[in-house]
Amino acid sequence: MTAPTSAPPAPSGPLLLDMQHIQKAFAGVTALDNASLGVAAGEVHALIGQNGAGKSTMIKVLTGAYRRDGGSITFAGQPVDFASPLAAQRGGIATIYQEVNLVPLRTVAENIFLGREPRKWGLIQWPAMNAEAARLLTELGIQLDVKEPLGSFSTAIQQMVALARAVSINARLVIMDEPTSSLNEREVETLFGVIRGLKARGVSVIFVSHRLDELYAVCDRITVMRDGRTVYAGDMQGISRLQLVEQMLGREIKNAGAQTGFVKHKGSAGAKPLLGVGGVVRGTRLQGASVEVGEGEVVGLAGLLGSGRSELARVIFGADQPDAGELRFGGQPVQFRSPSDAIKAGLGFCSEDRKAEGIVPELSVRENLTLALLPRLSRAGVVDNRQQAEIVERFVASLGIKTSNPDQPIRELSGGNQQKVLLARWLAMNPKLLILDEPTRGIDVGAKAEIQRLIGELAQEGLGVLMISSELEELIEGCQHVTVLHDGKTVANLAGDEISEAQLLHAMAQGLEPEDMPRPPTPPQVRA
Amino acid sequence: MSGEINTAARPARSGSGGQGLLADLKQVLPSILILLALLIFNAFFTPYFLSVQTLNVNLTQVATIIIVAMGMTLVIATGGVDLSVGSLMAISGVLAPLIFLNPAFASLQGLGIALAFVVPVLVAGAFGVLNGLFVTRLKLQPIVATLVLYIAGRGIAQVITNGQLQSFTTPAFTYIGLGRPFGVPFQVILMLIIVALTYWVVKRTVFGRYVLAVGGNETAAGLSGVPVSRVKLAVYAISGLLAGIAGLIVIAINSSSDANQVGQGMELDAIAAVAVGGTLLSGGRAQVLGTLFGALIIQLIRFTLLAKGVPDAAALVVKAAIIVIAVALQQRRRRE
Amino acid sequence: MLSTNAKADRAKRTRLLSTLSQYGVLAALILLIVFGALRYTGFMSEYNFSTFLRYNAMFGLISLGMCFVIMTGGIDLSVGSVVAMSSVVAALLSPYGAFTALLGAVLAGALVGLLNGWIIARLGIQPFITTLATLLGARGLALLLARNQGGVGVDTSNTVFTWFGQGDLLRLPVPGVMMIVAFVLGAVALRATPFGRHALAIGGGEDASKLMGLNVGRIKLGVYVLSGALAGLAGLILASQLGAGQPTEGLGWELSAIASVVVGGTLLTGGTGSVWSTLVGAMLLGLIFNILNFENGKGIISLSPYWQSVIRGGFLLLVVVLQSRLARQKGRS
Amino acid sequence: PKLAVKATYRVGFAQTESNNPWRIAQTKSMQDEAKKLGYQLVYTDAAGSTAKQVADVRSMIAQKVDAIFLSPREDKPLAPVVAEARKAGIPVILLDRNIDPALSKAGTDYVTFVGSDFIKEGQRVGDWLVKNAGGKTNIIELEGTVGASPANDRKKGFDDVMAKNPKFKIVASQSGDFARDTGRQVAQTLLQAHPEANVIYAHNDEMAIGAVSAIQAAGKVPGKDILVLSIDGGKEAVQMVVDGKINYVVECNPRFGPEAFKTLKSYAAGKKFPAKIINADRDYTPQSAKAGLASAY
Ligand SMILES: Nc1ncnc2c1ncn2[C@@H]1O[C@H](COP(=O)(O)OP(=O)(O)OP(=O)(O)O)[C@@H](O)[C@H]1O
Ligand SMILES: Nc1ncnc2c1ncn2[C@@H]1O[C@H](COP(=O)(O)OP(=O)(O)OP(=O)(O)O)[C@@H](O)[C@H]1O
Ligand SMILES: [Mg+2]
Ligand SMILES: [Mg+2]
Repeated sequence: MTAPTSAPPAPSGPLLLDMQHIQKAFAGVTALDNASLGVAAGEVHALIGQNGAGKSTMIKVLTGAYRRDGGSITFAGQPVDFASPLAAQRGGIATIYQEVNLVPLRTVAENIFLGREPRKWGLIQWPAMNAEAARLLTELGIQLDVKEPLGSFSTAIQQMVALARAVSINARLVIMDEPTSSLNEREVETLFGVIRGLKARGVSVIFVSHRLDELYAVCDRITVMRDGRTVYAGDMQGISRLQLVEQMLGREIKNAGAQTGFVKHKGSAGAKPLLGVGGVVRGTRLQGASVEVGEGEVVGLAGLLGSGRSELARVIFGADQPDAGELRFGGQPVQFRSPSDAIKAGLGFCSEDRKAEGIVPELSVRENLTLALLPRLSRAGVVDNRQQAEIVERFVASLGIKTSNPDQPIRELSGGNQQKVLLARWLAMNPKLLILDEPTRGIDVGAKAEIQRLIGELAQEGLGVLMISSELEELIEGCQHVTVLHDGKTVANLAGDEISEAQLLHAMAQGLEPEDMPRPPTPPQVRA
Repeated sequence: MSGEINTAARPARSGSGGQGLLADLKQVLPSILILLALLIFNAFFTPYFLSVQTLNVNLTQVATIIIVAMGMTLVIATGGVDLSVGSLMAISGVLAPLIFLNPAFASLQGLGIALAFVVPVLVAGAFGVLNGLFVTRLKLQPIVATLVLYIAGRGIAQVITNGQLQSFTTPAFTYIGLGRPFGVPFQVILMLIIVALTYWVVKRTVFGRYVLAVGGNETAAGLSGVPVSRVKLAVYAISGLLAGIAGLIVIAINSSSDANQVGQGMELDAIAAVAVGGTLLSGGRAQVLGTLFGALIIQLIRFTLLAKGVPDAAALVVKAAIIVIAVALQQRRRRE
Repeated sequence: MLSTNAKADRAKRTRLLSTLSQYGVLAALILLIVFGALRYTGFMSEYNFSTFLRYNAMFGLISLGMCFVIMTGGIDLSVGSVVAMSSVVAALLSPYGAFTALLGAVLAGALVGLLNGWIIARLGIQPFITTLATLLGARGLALLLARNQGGVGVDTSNTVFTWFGQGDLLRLPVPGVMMIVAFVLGAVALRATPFGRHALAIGGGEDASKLMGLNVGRIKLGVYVLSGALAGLAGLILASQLGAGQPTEGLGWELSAIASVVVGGTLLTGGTGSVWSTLVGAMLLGLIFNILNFENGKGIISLSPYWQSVIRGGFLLLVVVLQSRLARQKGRS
Repeated sequence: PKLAVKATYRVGFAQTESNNPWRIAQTKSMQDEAKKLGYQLVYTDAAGSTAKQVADVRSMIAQKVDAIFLSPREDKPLAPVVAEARKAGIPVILLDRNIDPALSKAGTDYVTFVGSDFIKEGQRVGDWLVKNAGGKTNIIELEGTVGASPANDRKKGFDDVMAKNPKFKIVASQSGDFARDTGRQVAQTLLQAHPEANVIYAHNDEMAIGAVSAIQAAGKVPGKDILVLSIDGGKEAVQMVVDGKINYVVECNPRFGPEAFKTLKSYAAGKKFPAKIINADRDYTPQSAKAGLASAY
């Protein structure tokens, strides 16, 4: 520990929000353990921490989305205990939750004003509402038909709509949980403009982000969380990037690139080609995406949210059918009609959305782990319990899955352990190629490193891995090659030393080829 | 390490084929307790309750509900529901007599009887497949998809006989309704076998696992190579087959087949049994034993109210209350 | 953003399809009417028109309530029994004044709705089971109130009361007028009141709605109360029209109502819903009976009631399949 | 309203429901008679819904049929439409169930009522039992569909007689829904709960037949250990009387065709009618059953 984990120094102004000794546990994991957060009036407060550190939970506890198990919350002088997000909103707290929490089927305008529609004699004033919505969005530099269903717009747009909603509630505190994850740099600038505007009006802002540059750009003070505890709080300028990262990770950074668990091996020069994807087109989401994976290689797939990575993964896995483009696997051209085809051929696919596309919540760890393997685990349609038990035992042991026993319903496990079970589901198949979509999203620090190490080891044993990730460290340290998508199109193929944060960011943002790429405005200091 | 299946690991823990029978019983504890409560109440307050005859009466009456409810449990486990079971019972019920009373088989009775057992059940099963196709191919929501045959199915049965009631006395056939091997009513034995089979399928077979996976998270199941459509098709088919069997039993007990009456309101009884048994209609779980107890509870309530001479109107209200209470208890327990 | 424009286009197509799917049902209805007009004498008579409305107004009303319930992703199986129950209440109250009866019937229905909503929102029991139970319970109450009589006579001297079901207003049958008014109000409520919008929002995403500060429980309560109240109104019409409370009436009406809503293009998964196409759906299904009666009248073929249910089932399938086709294209885009 | 004398008529028949043998027999008899006379029968089925029956009758009025045979599901609800028919100049003849005389008058609103007297039927069963009980006095009553008027009347008629004979005791009375299967199940349960019962009175044949199999299932002898009494007199039931499984059946003949159309014709001829034409219903005792079997419906 370089920086002190002591109590925070007195903030500039009087505290608007003061959360102390917050406790929160979910079925499997303790999400918050004696966490604290203090925000002064009119300041922009950074809240950072690795995935799973407890940031979102802290926020949801504050707004009453979760009941806290212990601790006290003081807001604007009074002790508060918001029973629901509605109460918090009435109390003067506007929130943009991390998973864009809007209703896709309703129009943009409705989503901005849901719950506080302008009315006359109890009737909604549509013209006024639409006009106001349009105005709010124009201020954010967005022109669109606010009468369209929100679901028909990109995630980026959706995030801006959420922002518009938050600022239009004139609150004393605006919370933004990772609002920039899917924004390009221009949109980020707009966002900063908004934040400064709020600050000027004396409104406080809590700003959650994984992009350090952004924090230094707008934040006054910062709180760092790790494993559900508050480990640092102080002035933004009072701490260097390096110290910040060390606080987040809870360990000193000896050499560059020790932030992930990857043990990077120089990709065997002439890796036998395993998967070849060329010019895949599907709807408007994929406009000519290509990627190559060789045996024993870890190939990264980078891009902003909505850039088409998952879409591409689904096409490769046969979950979606492409309109055009060719697919080669193990030399032969192939076209998987369904996931089971792909599975038979030796592919595995860990989807990005663990809840919606990965786990079967009601089923036990055992049943989830062997779901794909089942056909091989059975004679005449009857499950072979002995073999099943052995395999489950082996993977629970080798992946260090923390579960009371294999009969425990998977929904009771922590995110990280759920993810491990899903990995095991595919490893048990002994596949040739594994497609991992955001394999470490929402997983706490320890588990994350383990999984990353695991991926490296598997590759060394000859498994081909196609890894979609939004975390640059992961791509930089884990991959021999990185393919960058932009608006469904492959815009860059980086290898070896080309794989740097700067180049990635730019390829992702503008989709420029590495050659004619200008130096980034703020070169990343993390690895100085 | 990679996941080739070498069985070098430590010896498997004994009987780790999912929870054992006891664990499953614990899962549906509330319904068991309610059942016990009813039994005790009757034992004290209903004269002549404690007798083999009472047992026979109740089991024979509930047998068909349980048989149908087994299929319903599977359908609901996939997140669907089957409103057409009553109508399918009627269809199979009217077909059987048409077959074994058919002069064509006058000479070879045996064949006629045999076909009368097989064909109607298969036809009902085929209609079940039709339901499945509505759901998987036409992408209709289960309630609507099965509503179609709920309406049309009974109509078909009535059209076949033009609504006429068919009476018969064919011991070889009525055996499934009236036979008593070792003094136990045949349909009760059949019912127990079907329950055991369903339980086994859910616990031990790949298909059973697939049913739960599809109901628990269809997308995830599909991405793990589960043949989602075929699984759905299968459960509706099974539901149809079981309804067919139940239909035969009903007409056998009455030695007559009445397209207008066979299976009336069966869908509600079956669904209620499943719900009271602790299976959520949202799918992903299948409390086979719970359904068994659920049906017994509903039957015992009916028996008690009749025996105590409670007017039918009041009986309905009581039944409603108990369903809500039972389900509420089940869910409270589940939340903990 | 290129992709944004493309998505916007898709959104336009979506709206086109949704309007199309509404007009699809309307077209079917119009076709059926034209068919009847050309084929049967007396079909287009004012008398048949009002007959049709008097009977189907009741189905229209419960379908309207069902539409709101289904928008939130729920379902209400109890409406049939509630109609019966409140018809008895209305009959029993008719001696104490027409409006007492009206109030009583609607209130009785609303109370059952309240119970439904409470069990669903507070006890968290699924709508299907909850309303399946109240389907039994309300029927029981209806019979208890009626002391097991098949019909509870109304006070025939109370002419206002009989007017509710049998009278005319501007040459329109009163039940029909009630239905139209209810649907206009329903359309406004859905289009322009927070209640309607929030009901849709909940169906489109319950958790998101919660996080956005909607009081989900209260809104659910609201839709079930609405459904119950409308069923109560239908009960009043029933009692008034038949001059007797009908404890045994309304068997399976809930399924007709659900069918009407689905035929109207509303998905049982919630989040969408159109009041007007629900009305069209209800009228369409009702017209089938009317047409079948006239067809029998032609004396060319005499359809047994058995054939009629086969036909109705097939017809339902047909319409719903067409609807789901359109819906699915909507989903794809 | 007048009815012109014509060679052929287009007459409506508004049936209540078609889900039990009695109704089906009634419908068939009407259709057969119409065919015989060469009339066109416009036949609607209310599927057990009074509201629909009202709409059905109205649609007949809209179609301007010459006359309407109506078997009203209930005694009050149909009164308004009967009045409407009269306004439209269409004579109505009521079959098997009557309309509340307070609401509409025979001879003016409708021509007449042809049918049986449900209360009387119940009484006849009661009277027979009082005479032939042979010491069997503990009665289980299987009621028809809850709320249905035949059920209520047949109960009233029977119970009144029993009330006058204190030595008889109705130990249980529950609905069997006029259906064989339900009747059987209810009988089974009640026999179990009341072993002392030795008489079963069912409101129709279907439930009686169900009761017989229930008695057998309980290991007793129907007709001997337990008397079985019923109403309707369908072939199957009468056969059972012959076989001694059922002891007494009061006929309630669904063959309305001939009588109904005869009434129609003579009405056209200008004949006047009493308010009620009560069918001459027979009854079947162990003695008379064999003789009547052939002519039972
Ligand atoms: N609803 C839930 N049920 C069970 N566990 C949960 C739930 N929500 C969060 N957790 C767990 O609590 C811990 C903290 O989660 P949280 O979302 O607050 O982390 P975070 O800091 O927001 O991560 P990220 O940066 O990915 O948003 C994680 O281990 C997560 O798995
Ligand atoms: N128009 C849209 N409609 C619905 N969802 C959208 C849309 N645009 C983007 N999304 C969401 O963002 C994702 C964009 O596609 P895809 O996931 O393939 O890109 P991605 O780069 O993988 O983004 P992510 O980082 O979310 O995986 C979709 O999975 C979807 O969840
Ligand atoms: Mg978070
Ligand atoms: Mg993705």
